[in-house]
Amino acid sequence: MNVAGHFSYAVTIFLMVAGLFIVIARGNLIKKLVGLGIFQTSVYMLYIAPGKLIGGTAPIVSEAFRVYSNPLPHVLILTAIVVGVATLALGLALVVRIRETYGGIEEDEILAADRQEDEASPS
Amino acid sequence: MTASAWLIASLVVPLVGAGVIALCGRLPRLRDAITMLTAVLLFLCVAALVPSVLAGARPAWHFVQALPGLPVAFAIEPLGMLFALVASGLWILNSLYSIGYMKANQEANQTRFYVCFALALMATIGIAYAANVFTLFLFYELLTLVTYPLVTHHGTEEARRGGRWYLALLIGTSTVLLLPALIFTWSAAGTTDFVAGGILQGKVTGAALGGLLALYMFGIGKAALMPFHRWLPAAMVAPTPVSALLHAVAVVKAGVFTVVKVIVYIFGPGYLAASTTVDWLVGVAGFTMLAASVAALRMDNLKRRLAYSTVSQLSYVVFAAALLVPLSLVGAAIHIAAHALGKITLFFAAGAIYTAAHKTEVSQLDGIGRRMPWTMGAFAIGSLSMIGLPPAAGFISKWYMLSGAVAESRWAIVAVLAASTLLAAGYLLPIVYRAFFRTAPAAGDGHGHGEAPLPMVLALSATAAGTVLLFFLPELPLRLARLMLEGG
Amino acid sequence: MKHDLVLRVVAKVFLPFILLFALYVQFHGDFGPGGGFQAGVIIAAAIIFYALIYGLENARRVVPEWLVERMMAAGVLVYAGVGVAGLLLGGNYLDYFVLDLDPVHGQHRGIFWVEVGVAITVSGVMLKIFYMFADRGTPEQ
Amino acid sequence: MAVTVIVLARSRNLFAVVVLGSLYSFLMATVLVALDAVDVAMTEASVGAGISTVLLLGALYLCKSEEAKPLHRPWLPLVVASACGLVLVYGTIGLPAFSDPAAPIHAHVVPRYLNDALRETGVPNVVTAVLASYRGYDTLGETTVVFTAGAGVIALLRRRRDRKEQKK
Amino acid sequence: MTFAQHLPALQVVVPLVTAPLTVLLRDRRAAYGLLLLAAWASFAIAIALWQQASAAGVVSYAIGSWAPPWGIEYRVDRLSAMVLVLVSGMAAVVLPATRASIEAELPREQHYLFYTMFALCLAGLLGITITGDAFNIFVFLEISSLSTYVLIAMGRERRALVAAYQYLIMGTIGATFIVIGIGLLYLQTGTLNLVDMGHRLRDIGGHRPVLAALAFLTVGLSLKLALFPLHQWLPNAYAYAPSVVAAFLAATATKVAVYALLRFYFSVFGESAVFNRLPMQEVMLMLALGGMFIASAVACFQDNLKRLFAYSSVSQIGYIVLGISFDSVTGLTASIIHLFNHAFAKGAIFLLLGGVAATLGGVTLDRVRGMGRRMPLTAFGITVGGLSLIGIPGTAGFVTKWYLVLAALQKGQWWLAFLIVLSSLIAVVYVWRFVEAAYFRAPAGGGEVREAPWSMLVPAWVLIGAVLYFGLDTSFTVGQGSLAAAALLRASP
Repeated sequence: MNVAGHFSYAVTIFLMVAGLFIVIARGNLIKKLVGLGIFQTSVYMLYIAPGKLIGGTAPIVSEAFRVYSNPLPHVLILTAIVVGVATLALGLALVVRIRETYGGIEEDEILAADRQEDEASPS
Repeated sequence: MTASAWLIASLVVPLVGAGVIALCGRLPRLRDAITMLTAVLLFLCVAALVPSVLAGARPAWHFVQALPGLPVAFAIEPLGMLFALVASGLWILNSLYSIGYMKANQEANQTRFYVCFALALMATIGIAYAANVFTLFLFYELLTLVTYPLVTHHGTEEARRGGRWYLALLIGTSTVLLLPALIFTWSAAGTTDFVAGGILQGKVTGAALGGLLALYMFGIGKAALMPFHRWLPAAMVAPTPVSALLHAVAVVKAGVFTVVKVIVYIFGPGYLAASTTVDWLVGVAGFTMLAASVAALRMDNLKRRLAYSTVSQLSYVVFAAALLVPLSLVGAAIHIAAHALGKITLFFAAGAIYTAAHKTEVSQLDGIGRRMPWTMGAFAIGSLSMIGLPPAAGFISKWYMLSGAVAESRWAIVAVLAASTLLAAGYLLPIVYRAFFRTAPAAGDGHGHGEAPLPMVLALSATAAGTVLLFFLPELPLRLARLMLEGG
Repeated sequence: MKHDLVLRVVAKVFLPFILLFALYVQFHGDFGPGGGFQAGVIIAAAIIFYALIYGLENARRVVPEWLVERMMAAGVLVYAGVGVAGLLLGGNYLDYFVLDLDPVHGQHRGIFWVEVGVAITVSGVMLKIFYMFADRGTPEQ
Repeated sequence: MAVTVIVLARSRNLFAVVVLGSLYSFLMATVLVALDAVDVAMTEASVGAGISTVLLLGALYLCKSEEAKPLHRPWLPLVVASACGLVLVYGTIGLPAFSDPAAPIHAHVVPRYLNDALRETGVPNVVTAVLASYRGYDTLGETTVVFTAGAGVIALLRRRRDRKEQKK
Repeated sequence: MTFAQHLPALQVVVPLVTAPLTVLLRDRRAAYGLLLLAAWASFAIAIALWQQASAAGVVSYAIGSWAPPWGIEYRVDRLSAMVLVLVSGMAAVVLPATRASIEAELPREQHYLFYTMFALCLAGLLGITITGDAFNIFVFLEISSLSTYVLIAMGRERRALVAAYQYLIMGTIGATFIVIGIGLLYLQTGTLNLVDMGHRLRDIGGHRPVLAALAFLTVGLSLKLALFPLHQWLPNAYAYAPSVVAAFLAATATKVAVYALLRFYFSVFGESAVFNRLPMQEVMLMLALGGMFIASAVACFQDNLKRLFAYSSVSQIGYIVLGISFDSVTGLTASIIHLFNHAFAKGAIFLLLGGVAATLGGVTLDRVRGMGRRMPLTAFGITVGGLSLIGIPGTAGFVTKWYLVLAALQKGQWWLAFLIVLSSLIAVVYVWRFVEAAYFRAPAGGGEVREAPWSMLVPAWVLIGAVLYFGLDTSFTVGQGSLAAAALLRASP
């Protein structure tokens, strides 16, 4: 197998790893969400890149062109993007509420706060 | 009414009774009356079935198809008839007794008590009538669950601990050992019906058969084979009527009853004897008999001593059944009835002593026989039955066991029986002796007390009388037992 | 920056064009890139832009909350409605062929309305979210 | 793009993170254009670089914009993430190479879209055709997702009038 | 075209359309009524579909009249029909209880939004179950997930927010994994239609990308169905969500994820690919056992009953996965039956716990002391549900246990059979912690305590009734379940 032919996959994988890493490793709730976004974006590449045909054009049919890139992934990814932003919005809303009730957006702080609550009032 | 109608009735009556009892919790007198009524009705329903069973009929009822090929169904065979008869009959006396007991001791949660009792009886009848191991298992677990509240009745820490032991051992054994055995039986034989001569011929062989037998024998924790006997002493935290009926009659008898049923109708004595060795079972049973008796000797608490005596007496049944010869099997069947009568008498007496004199330890009983002649008289008769001396029912069953062993000329077994007899005498007679021939401590805390309340005395006298009666006319149980062997 | 004259003027000039562009994206989506979703986003962006410059209150006056919330729901209903229409006209769900005597026109019509639905919902939701966050920002009293 | 991500992962100032995020989206959009995915690119630009950024900034405006130093060591996450990466590497090795016309995705299903979409739907932009018609149901779902998010945000962020009264 | 033919579409569209309508109405009573109507309607539809499916085997519906694989296909076979009945049925039963508890737990102006979210969640779950298109699964998965996050976040305590956030993160990761898996499959088959995919995969055989896709889908779905050790989100989510939400989710959400797993395994990859090319069987077996034992053990140490039963859910999911790992008709039957049995028991338990929380102000063990006397119906209901979790004969749980052990014995794995029954003993421990507290301890606080409101008791007892009924008469669950299992195995390449 040729390396060049799989360059797009390499990019995908790198983005994915990075995104996932940010999500898991970072304690900051907002940053987690950004990482999540990147993680999801990595999927776009996975879908779109293979759809490209060198010499092809955007899949808008006209007499001028013969070869088109694959439109189906585009459709799917449009949906995926929308889902992504929807998730982001919800997540941020949650973060805001958490920030209001806990006064912080660091995972550790929050867990600590909960633990204190437990110790303060057993059960 | 047809036979099967009576069958259904004897399952429904206690259920309905429980419901009604629950409803009139506010009116104690009515509630107690209904308990008695239910008990009597149940006994009538069961008794009504006897003639047809003696005539060789096998009333049956197919309730529901639980799993494909596994119906919840009932079919009465002689042994079950005997067991149901004993349990339901004794329930009447026991209700009489417990009414007196619960009143005299101002127990709490009496409604829950009577409801669970009725349900327990229903479960017992279900076990007695079960047409296949699956149904039997269903009611077996039900029995455990409904008796748990009775064991934990007082709700004290001690009671809860006792309850935990009770559950842990009974649910534990039945789930971990009995259930796999049941499922294996089903997957091997394609059925779990009780069939005369067994259903496993050729289906299960060799080591598998031995293993299966072990699963069953130890899985039936209610039979209290060592090492799974701890629940029985633990259950003694319950009020005495509970100990009396459940741990002398219903629950433990359900255990040994199941043992006998499984050996006779699932394995089939012939096949078992032919294909694998059951000596280990005889050994375990014999060991339990002796060890429990020794333990009983060392118990000062009266109820605990009786509990250990129960453990050892139960092993008589397993022991006899494991001999796999007709005579001993008859002995096993009879012993279910005999021990039931005797042991319930003993527990009634213990409860009466507790109620009247608030004494629980053997060492406190000096001279109590003079104050409570009826009670202790009954106690003496019960003891005779336990030991196996005439004129008490215990003699008959032991006679059959012995003659079975002799016929097989297995002297070791004769020896074991003899030894356990001596031990039984050892842990029971001293009590009688103390009661009658020792003088009460001068400054006895409980002086001035007389007999226990009338209902209790009536009940225990009745059971004592029954013990003697069974000795003089053991026809009915004998016929039933023989019918069982002729291939019910 | 509310009082920056330049910005205000620029905004005044620009807003119509942005909205126009949005409409273009919306309806030219059949022939070029674009469609309901992008259009919806652009519309929302325009309003947000307006809100940033003229302040939330004015924006609210132009596009009141209740309208926004209605839009969110309306869009989905329009979309789903097209599908139901397909049912009623004897096709399968979301069957556009039956929307017109000539199936191709039917398709065209169906797609058109569907895109409208998307645009409405998207712009509505985006605006609503923006309003919500902005709300939280202003201290309570 | 990779650089952006790395910097993003390292940086601790959330404002920078957000800006980088939108920059990243723009890069992504250009790449998408290069891959002929104009519609996607347009959306990514407007959403990733536009809306998301606005939202994030809005959220930042409400929260504090500095990230504390993570307490736990990030090795475990790194391992987990790389493990997934490796599985994907393993998986993608067997996949058809970039722009291979014989790949199944070009051979199956799609040809009908490309050849007949215009005739069947009268819409030259195949993406739109597939989006709104062939797979119109997905888009309905997508719209519903957006709607869900909107309603959800309302449910989460609407001011609780009655609660405030209770406080007073 | 008759009305009956459009049922597949209506199944999802009815609740889907309900959601925006509730927002338009903005009135909580109207919204509630509407939702109730929709739920019962979709329940009726599901039953009708089930009859169609069991008559015809498979009901296929081309949305937009675009024949699959070009368009999106709705596909109802025995299994999906059963799950549809389960999900819509649970919604129909749980909803009557929501009114009371929601008005107790939520600020007034949120009510109608709660119903909106509920409708969306229902629509999403139904959509996942009914669709025959891989990507469509993802879309509806997201609908249900997003609405679920919101529903959980609506819980009273502030921890609900954190729980929801954690679930959002893990859920989204899971969803993205699923998308990657689907993408890999798509890149090799060029189609998104599940059946088509299955056929083409058979030609390809199991080379690396297929296995990678398998791995990603498994992990993603395992996150969704809270398979040990990917279950961390579940306990908090169930514990802090509004009670009815917990009841509904516990009964449906994870079940639908299991369904999706079954669908991918047996209809797309084919069990040969799943169980022969990878040590899937061993892996799933180990994870299942881990869940059964560790989660149950953890449950034994919980003082908050909601958390306790949430952990028990994790272990019960272990049973389901265990059944799958047997890869035999009996095992699958056990899993499918348990989808139902566990749904009934857990749904009832969480509903009743909701009642407890409402009347006693908390669901910790020392709060429920002595409730057996003060709220007999509630306490007894929870007890029966618990017995079913243990698998006491006469309850539905026993049937599952029976089939699991049977499956183990058929494979000749005695040790496994014993492990199964042993794990059920752990269940005894944590259930009995409740029983002892409820019946054999003196009430902690004085004061007159009434039963839970009828609107919660009745639905819960309907479920308890189901638990008992299906414990004795299993002709529906076992009958249909074994048929569905056989169909799955037959269909799978």
